[in-house]
Amino acid sequence: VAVASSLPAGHKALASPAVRRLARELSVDIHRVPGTGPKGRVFKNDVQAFVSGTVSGAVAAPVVPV
Amino acid sequence: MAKMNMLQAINNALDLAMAKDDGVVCFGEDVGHFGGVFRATSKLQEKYGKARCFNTPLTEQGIAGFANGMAAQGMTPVAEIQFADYIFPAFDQIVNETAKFRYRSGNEFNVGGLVFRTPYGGGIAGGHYHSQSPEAYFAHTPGLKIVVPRNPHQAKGLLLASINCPDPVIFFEPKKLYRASVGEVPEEYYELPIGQAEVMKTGSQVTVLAWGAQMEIVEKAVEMAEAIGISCELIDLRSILPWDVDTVAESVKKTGRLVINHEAPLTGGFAGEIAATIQQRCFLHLESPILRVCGLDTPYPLALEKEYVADHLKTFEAIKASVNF
Amino acid sequence: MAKMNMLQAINNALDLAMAKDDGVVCFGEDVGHFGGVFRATSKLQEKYGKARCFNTPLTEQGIAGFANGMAAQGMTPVAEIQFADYIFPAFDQIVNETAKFRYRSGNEFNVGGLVFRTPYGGGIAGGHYHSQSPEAYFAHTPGLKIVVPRNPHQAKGLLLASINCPDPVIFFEPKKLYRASVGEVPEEYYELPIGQAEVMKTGSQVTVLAWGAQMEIVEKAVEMAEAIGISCELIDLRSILPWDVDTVAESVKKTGRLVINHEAPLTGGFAGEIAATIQQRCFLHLESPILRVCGLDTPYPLALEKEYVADHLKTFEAIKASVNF
Amino acid sequence: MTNPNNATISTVHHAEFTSGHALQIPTLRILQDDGTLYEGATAPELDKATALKMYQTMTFIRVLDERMLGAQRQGRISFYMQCLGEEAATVGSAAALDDADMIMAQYREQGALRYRGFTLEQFMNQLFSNEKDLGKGRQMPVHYGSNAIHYMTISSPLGTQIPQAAGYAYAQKLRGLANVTICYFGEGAASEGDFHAGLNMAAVHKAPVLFFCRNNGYAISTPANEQFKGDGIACRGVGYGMKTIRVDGADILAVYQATKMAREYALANNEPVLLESIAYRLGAHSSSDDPSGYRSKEEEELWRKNDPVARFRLFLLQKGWLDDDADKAAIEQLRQDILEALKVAEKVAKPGIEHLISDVYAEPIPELERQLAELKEHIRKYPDAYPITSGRM
Amino acid sequence: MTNPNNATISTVHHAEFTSGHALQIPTLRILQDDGTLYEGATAPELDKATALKMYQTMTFIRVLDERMLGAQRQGRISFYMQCLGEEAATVGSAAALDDADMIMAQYREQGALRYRGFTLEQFMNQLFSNEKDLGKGRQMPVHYGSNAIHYMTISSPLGTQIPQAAGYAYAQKLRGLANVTICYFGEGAASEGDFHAGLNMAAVHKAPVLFFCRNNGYAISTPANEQFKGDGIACRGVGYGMKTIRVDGADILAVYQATKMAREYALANNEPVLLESIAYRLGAHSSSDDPSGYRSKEEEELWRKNDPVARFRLFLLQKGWLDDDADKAAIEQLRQDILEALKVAEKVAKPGIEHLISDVYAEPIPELERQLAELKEHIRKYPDAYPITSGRM
Ligand SMILES: Cc1ncc(C[n+]2csc(CCOP(=O)(O)OP(=O)(O)O)c2C)c(N)n1
Ligand SMILES: Cc1ncc(C[n+]2csc(CCOP(=O)(O)OP(=O)(O)O)c2C)c(N)n1
Ligand SMILES: [Mg+2]
Ligand SMILES: [Mg+2]
Ligand SMILES: [Mg+2]
Repeated sequence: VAVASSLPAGHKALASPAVRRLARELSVDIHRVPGTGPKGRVFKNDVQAFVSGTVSGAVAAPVVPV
Repeated sequence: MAKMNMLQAINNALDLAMAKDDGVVCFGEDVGHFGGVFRATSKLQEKYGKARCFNTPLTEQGIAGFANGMAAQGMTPVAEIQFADYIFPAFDQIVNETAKFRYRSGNEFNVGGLVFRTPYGGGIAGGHYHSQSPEAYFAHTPGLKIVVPRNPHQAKGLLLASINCPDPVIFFEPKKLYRASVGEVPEEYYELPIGQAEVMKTGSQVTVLAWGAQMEIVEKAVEMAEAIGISCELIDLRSILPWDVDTVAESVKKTGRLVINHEAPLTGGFAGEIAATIQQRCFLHLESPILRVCGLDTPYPLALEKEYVADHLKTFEAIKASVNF
Repeated sequence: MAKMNMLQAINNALDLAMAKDDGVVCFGEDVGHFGGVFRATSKLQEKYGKARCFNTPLTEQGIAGFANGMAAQGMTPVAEIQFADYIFPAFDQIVNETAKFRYRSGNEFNVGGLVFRTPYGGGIAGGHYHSQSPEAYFAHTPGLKIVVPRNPHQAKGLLLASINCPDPVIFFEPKKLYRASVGEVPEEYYELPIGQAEVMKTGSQVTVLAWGAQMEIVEKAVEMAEAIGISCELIDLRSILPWDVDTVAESVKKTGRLVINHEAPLTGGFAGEIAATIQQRCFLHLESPILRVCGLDTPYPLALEKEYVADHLKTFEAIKASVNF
Repeated sequence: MTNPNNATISTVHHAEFTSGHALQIPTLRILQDDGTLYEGATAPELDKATALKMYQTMTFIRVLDERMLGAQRQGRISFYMQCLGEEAATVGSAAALDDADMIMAQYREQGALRYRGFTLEQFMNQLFSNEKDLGKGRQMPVHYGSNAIHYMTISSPLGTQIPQAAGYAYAQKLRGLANVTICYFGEGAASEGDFHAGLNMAAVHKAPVLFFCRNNGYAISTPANEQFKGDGIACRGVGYGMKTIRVDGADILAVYQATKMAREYALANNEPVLLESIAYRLGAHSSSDDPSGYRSKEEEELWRKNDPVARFRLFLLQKGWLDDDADKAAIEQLRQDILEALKVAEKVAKPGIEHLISDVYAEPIPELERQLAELKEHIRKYPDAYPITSGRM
Repeated sequence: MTNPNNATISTVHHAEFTSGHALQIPTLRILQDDGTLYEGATAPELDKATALKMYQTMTFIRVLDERMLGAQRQGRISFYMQCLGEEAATVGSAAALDDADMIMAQYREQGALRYRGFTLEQFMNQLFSNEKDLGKGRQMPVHYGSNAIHYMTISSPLGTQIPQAAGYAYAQKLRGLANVTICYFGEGAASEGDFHAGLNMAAVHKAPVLFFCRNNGYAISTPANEQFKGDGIACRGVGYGMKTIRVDGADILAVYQATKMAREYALANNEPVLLESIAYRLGAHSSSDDPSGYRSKEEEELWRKNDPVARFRLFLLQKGWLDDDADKAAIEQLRQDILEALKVAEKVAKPGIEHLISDVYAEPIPELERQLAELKEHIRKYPDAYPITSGRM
């Protein structure tokens, strides 16, 4: 499995609100998650993959609570 | 219990209400001796006299104004507008007067007893002047309550609750179902709650919401969806104003998806209000966009009714699209 | 260019339209010699004669019916309804007749030339019978066009376009701005497009959408937001029907957020339609729920107007909530 | 009337009501049941050709009504409305007009429509809402209309055409046309607020309209005495300062005469005139109605004798303008023609799917284009469910 | 009227119009400008106490109007409407009623309201829309109402109370009450469709309503002769089969007499009666209006002489029921009282924030509770921006 790298800051994710919620719950910045769907849409799997470290740099970006 | 069609259930409700309370008076065009063009007030004049069940002159604004006056005096007028398509001449009396009566007077006066009954909706080859579903025109009006029953049992219980309600109610009757919908109806007096939706079937993947005559149609669509393995939660909204945000929101929080169906044209229809509220209330739960399956943005057609309407197939497609988004 | 307030701009537009085309006729309650209670038709009777600018009897349904008839004959009636609060007696003539005239006749007849001008909205201590914003009541009606200008320049260009439009138009004039809004207005004839929103300011974080008199208010809120570092895109919808979905959707795809403001009560207001459409069109782009800042679900109050209205502070809070969601 | 109140200034010092029936308006009658004139009555000037056209229009409508009600009973059309008993009212009035006068009707005025030249095919196409219908199949049967012959398309909401007629006629006046507008409505529709608005505005703005009220005794089941308490509708004319005349609506000569006089007056003075036709709705309200629920067979029988067609027929026969046998043959032929036309029209295709969204606006708005495209895609998925359109896309 | 058409059955054979002014209704006048009666006139029975109450009500309103228009000019209230010139019409009619008869007014009937006993404080609280206002400060000034004294809260949309009055009176009849409803409206409002609906329904359903039209020559700027072409409003009564009477609205004796007679008739027969008061709106339409844009000072001056209060005053003086000096002193006192009451009322707090959502429904619906909670939270964030409510939450 090829490991994608996390996306640069400033990129905007395409994701359903429910996926955004999962990202929030996992303290992931959804905009950094590479999406595997059409036009780069981020699915729940993508977020989970991102968290489980299959994506390089994933853990580097913990979301600071505001 | 007795088998009744929707007209019989409505007639029975009116009969019980008139028997129970002298203040209940039924009137409208052809409502008297003839019992209304659909016969919803059949035999009521015979039973309760001409003073309490009568024909009016042909003036919807007059009917509504007269009803406002009677209700202000403390009586309980149940006024019929022959077709919902003809409620618009009464629009000022309803929207500017009925709805604001209590508020504007600081509760010195009110028209709480008032009910407007009116047959609405299509499917009867009636074209755009005998098919409209104007609930959304009224739903923008604080002070009104709006109720739409889906079958005889609901019709009786909701109509009795409307008559007994301390606020004015517009009661839209799906005329397509007047004779077509038959079911068991308790013979005694009972009320069903205004402002509460009913979850008719639980499910996990998508919430499907409608009201009135469309319930039959969405039920069919839900059956089709279940047959291909989509688990649907089916809700009958029953009251348009106030509408039961909590029940719908709870369902959508669970399913993450919502398909709304109504007969009226899409733009400005009440599905818009529901979608707007639910996307806010359930935002982070939404797995797919809220979809609306509605009439086209045209007057209700005559020749191509089948194509125009928000039918079970369009709803089925929307359910699939929602789940497969 | 000349400095004009909104009334002058409207008067100027009517003057140009009447000069250009004999078929343009202005009428309504007190519209003739007196020039209307707000003086929008000032001097037109003097200039074009009593036959083309006149008082009508006090009957909005009559005014609308008369206008329908004139327009069906091919003329271009510009009928004034003295206050939008009093448009409801004309509801049937507008919603059942004006809107369906062309469709129902298969284009044998039409009332395309017709314009209803009417002052709407609050902020003038008018209470619930001199403050309503009834655009949503009409927006559910295929066949109508609905336009709301935000300032004198817009008012003139949009009114001339409405008069020249082959479809009937309801032109809502923000009466609060009649004299308060002053600006440079070209003296010559010009039109602004119906059905096109205007992006008044670009921004990246949140789209803020309103129309008519609320534009001033949301501009203020946007200024406050920008001052704390929130980049806002500001859109004036200008036409409610048809509304410019593409411009709004494009903006929201960029910003990911939308705040809609209108004067009318929340439930059933036109913001619902916009939110419903945009959540569908821009679903995967939405960073936060679409928020609506609207009037409360009550008749427009007199005593506590400040508290009731969708003001800049409520809008500012919504912008923050949208961005910080 | 020179005071600002625009009212009479004569004075009394003793309080007394003006009675609610202070004004009683007589009915103009010229032609008797037996086809002869009333004593003292004179027939209006009427050449043979016009008289025959009037008669033939009445018989056309009589036969059409009979046939199409039958077609409705057979389930071939969804709905129908007869004008049985009121043929003279609508034909006699239409005959008194100029062909370019605008007709704004309620729905029971097929007599006027036919007089103007609406063809049998046009009737049929409307009744079958097929693609040849001028109205593009959009309205229920009997909602006719034709721009070419100045017959405004019918709108079901009652009374709405009344203020519209005032506006239309006002526009005719402004345009300098030598034409009036005639506006038909029932005594039931005359209860609508639009009636009040329309008559008052026409009077105030001096619009040449003929307000033609067909008082036929019933509004669906509601008898006229539960509709109003005044003396018919005519007595309202004085409330609008409007010249008024009441006619026997089963007497085509009286109707013709009164309408002709009203038209001349309206045009010469730019003023509306109120006409009330007194007749009886002999048939049911519509094919959906059964009058036995609200009126007696006896009453109907009584009025059936008052047949406007038979009366005029006798007149023409006595005048020697009509041949009995030829007339009977013509009516038989008409029956055939109608049957033929019906068979043709019911086979004509329904309007194409593009007409679901056309004419909502002068040009479809983008949202409608989007909806149509979506619909077509959907139909392609389920062609069997939409047989009328799926084959033709 | 025994035919199904519910119309006169007399016959003519020669076509002739009934004139639009076939019916001319005279005006009842009893009291002359100089306080004496017209020759041949008799004053209605009126005891001294009642007569003085009527007079004092008129002067109260006269002074209140003058003061409150002044207060509006000073910016202390936002809006005002006088009834200058029509005091006799509203007071004289109210005096002829039973205290439990329902009054449904347009907005210029403060005379009737005061006659019923609306207190100075109640007037002031409404005008200042403070928390003591019976209407909870929800409507513009002059939109009075009180359940206790049977005065329906005013609604700005014109004409709406007319069919409501029919319904209200019908309910009174059904309840077996010995009361009528009086419904006031202007000659302008009488153009609304609701007028037609209301009068017709009252006639058909036999509701004991007194339809009291205040024909005062103007609807804002629109003169009566651009409002209708008939003979005032009274001539419409015959259109509804309704007893009708026209009175000099500046003559309180005539108004009293006619209303008393109408009330008796209405109650005894369960029938509506139409009354038309002929007077002149001496003041501007409202504080927002300036009549110099549409009528001449000369016309106004002419009518100013026709002062209903002065006329009745002379009558009372001549009768010896009124003392000139005492009256002048009382009026001076009234001025003081009004000023005092005004000062008190303007300091009374505005209604509490909970009244933003109360009375929309009998009980607030959940969405309203939610909106109020949200609003309160918002106000707590910005207390300075909402000074009226933030301090009291
Ligand atoms: C505004 C409106 N209300 C109600 C109806 C339903 N309706 C259709 S015809 C009719 C009776 C009309 O009676 P009338 O005007 O006397 O005409 P007639 O049928 O006798 O020719 C009614 C109530 C309607 N079409 N429009
Ligand atoms: C339905 C409606 N249309 C318009 C108005 C605005 N308006 C308020 S008062 C008025 C004139 C009323 O004239 P009239 O009925 O003669 O009463 P008057 O003021 O002379 O007492 C108008 C047009 C309104 N309040 N309601
Ligand atoms: Mg009839
Ligand atoms: Mg009112
Ligand atoms: Mg007036």
